[in-house]
Amino acid sequence: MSKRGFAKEAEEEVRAMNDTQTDLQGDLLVILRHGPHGSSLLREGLDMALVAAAFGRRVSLLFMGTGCTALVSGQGQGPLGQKGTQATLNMLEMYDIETLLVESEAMHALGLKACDLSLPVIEVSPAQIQAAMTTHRLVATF
Amino acid sequence: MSKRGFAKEAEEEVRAMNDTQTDLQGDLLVILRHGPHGSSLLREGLDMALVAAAFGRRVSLLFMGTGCTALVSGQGQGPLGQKGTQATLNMLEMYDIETLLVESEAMHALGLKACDLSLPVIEVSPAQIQAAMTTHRLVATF
Amino acid sequence: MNLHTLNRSPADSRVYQQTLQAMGHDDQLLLIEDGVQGALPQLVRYFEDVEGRVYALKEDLEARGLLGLCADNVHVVDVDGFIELTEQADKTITWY
Amino acid sequence: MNLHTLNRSPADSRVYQQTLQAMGHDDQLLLIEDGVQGALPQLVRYFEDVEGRVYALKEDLEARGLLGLCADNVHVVDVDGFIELTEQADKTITWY
Amino acid sequence: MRYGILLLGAPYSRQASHSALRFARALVAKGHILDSVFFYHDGVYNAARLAAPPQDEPHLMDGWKALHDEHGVKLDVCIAAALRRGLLNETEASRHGKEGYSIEAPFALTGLGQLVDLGLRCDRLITFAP
Amino acid sequence: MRYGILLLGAPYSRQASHSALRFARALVAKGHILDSVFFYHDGVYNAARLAAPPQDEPHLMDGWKALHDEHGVKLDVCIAAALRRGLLNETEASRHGKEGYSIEAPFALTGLGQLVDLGLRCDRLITFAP
Repeated sequence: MSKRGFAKEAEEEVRAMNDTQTDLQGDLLVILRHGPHGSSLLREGLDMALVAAAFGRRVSLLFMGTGCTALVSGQGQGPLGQKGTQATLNMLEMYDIETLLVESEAMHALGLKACDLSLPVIEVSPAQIQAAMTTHRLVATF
Repeated sequence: MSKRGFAKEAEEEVRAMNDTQTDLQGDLLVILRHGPHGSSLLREGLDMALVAAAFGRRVSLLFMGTGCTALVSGQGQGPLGQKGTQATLNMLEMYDIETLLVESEAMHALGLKACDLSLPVIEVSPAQIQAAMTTHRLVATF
Repeated sequence: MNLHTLNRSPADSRVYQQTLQAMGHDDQLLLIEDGVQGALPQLVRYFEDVEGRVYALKEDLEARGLLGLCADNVHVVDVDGFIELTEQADKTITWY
Repeated sequence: MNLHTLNRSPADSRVYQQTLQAMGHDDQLLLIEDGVQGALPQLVRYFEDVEGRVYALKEDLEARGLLGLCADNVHVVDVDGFIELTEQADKTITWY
Repeated sequence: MRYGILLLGAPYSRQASHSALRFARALVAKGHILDSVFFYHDGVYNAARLAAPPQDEPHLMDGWKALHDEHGVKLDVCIAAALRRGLLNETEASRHGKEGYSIEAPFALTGLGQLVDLGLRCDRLITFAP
Repeated sequence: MRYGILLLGAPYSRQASHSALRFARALVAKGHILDSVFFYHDGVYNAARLAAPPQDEPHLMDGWKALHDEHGVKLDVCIAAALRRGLLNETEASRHGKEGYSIEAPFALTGLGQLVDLGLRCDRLITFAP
């Protein structure tokens, strides 16, 4: 587990080093600020991202605040059989949505590490968040 | 205005001194934590209080957090003609709802003083809030 | 003795401050829905004034993948445990 | 330059922290709905990092009786001013 | 014990309805009496008779109906909150000159007096909120 | 300029709908083009055709209709968000075997592709949220 965590962290550092403003350009930035199950906003934001990607748009995701918990590994169904969003997250790669930004401050505030997450992410600073706001044509907040 | 404010404050101190657990007993405590216009929760909480009072129940109100702004003087209609809640607040006395508690910490956090409010209130400490929770048969949070 | 339920994360909302003010000396706190985030070790410190009286709903932790990340000093209960808490308490007060 | 709107009071919700992180050097902030509480002198300090670039919607202040209680360093604009801010900004980003 | 539930959250938008239904089922399974569920604020949307959720998701309205059918749980909807949100039964629809209706039995439109009554006649009133 | 509005809040429950309608009216009064209002999340509840608010309160649905009739503003409702919340037009009602319908023209059920398109074809997209 810690070995796997280390590998992921190293991989992430490499990605972060490669990260330039050019990489971040895109048509749509979807900001996700809610975790799974508590509200439908996470799912509805992801749905918009998938549809845009299906129409050939370049889409990035930015997880902020408690939205970072959307990526925590090992999520399940709700107790009444609510689907949750893990299945949707697993589809992102297939739709070429590969830029997953997470707010660094929120990760610290929640005590989460990249190795707690189910997908590879780029932790971003306020300056990088601000850059993402300007390098995408459209920004939608969920 | 400041004179009126002073009179109100004096009046309030007297009320606060008279305030005992016995005075606070009642059938229903409605906790109001939302200001006017932003959501319908303030109105819906007040409606429950008025209906209970109309059925002869002893009702107290406790304003907490940003709910304290519900009592600020000089509220108006919304820009589309939304009614707001001032008219409902003015009816409280007619329904014998006279125990209006406001969370002291919230008043400080918002920088509000009793003289900013349109109705006479009792500022309450955490200990008094806890007492109110046990001296009312029913507690409803809005 | 009253039971208080809280469905908001202290990382999101300040309503936990109201909850804490309203909790008497032997009242209990149950974290549900998004509120279970408060059971994370980094966030449970917001509830240190009521330590030992904090519960979190197992099903909501599980659905979010947070069961394994939960702090040791939080009692995990399932929905039957939730009902037992409401049986024992005089009233259940909801914070959201 | 982007415009950010915020409809939550900083006394209630921590979303203002996300807003501030996302604001570039010349971005502007418009407080609307319950967000106008942030224009109160006691709360405007949460926005000191973007001082001079904070606006509050007049109609929403008025409806809440807060127009007269507003801090001096907040620009008050009506709905036409809101539209002008959106004209000038490349994008409008909504925080809630 | 006799329980009442006050539900303030819309279905699908927030977890409140799921939490309330789960709690309700566990209550009756434990042998408690669930007197009524009172739908108020956005909770009234739970009564929308045309709800058509995807088949792989829980059908909340059917869940409430089953509680009524199997355990006699009353399903009371605040009439003032419902009308402004477009939830009318046949009686209210004709009173307001509208064709069609959006809620039906076993959901019953009623006043807030029922909520106060429920709270005072039950041993426990549990609120689930958005 | 060409504007689009994304509305995520339910009417009456939250101020978002009031804010959006006020903004929309001011936009057209200022000579801007308002292309469409897209209703998503709880915003879809704005399209409920049976809404019967008290007469001394603004009738939001009539306000949206007037924008359509007088200024050609398209009123697009996310179909996935609407169905699970019980908002069906006649076509969808018959497809799902339901009697009756809860939304009608000028509100149109459509997919999220329309929202993405709206955002990219307009000069400005403004979101009003709960």
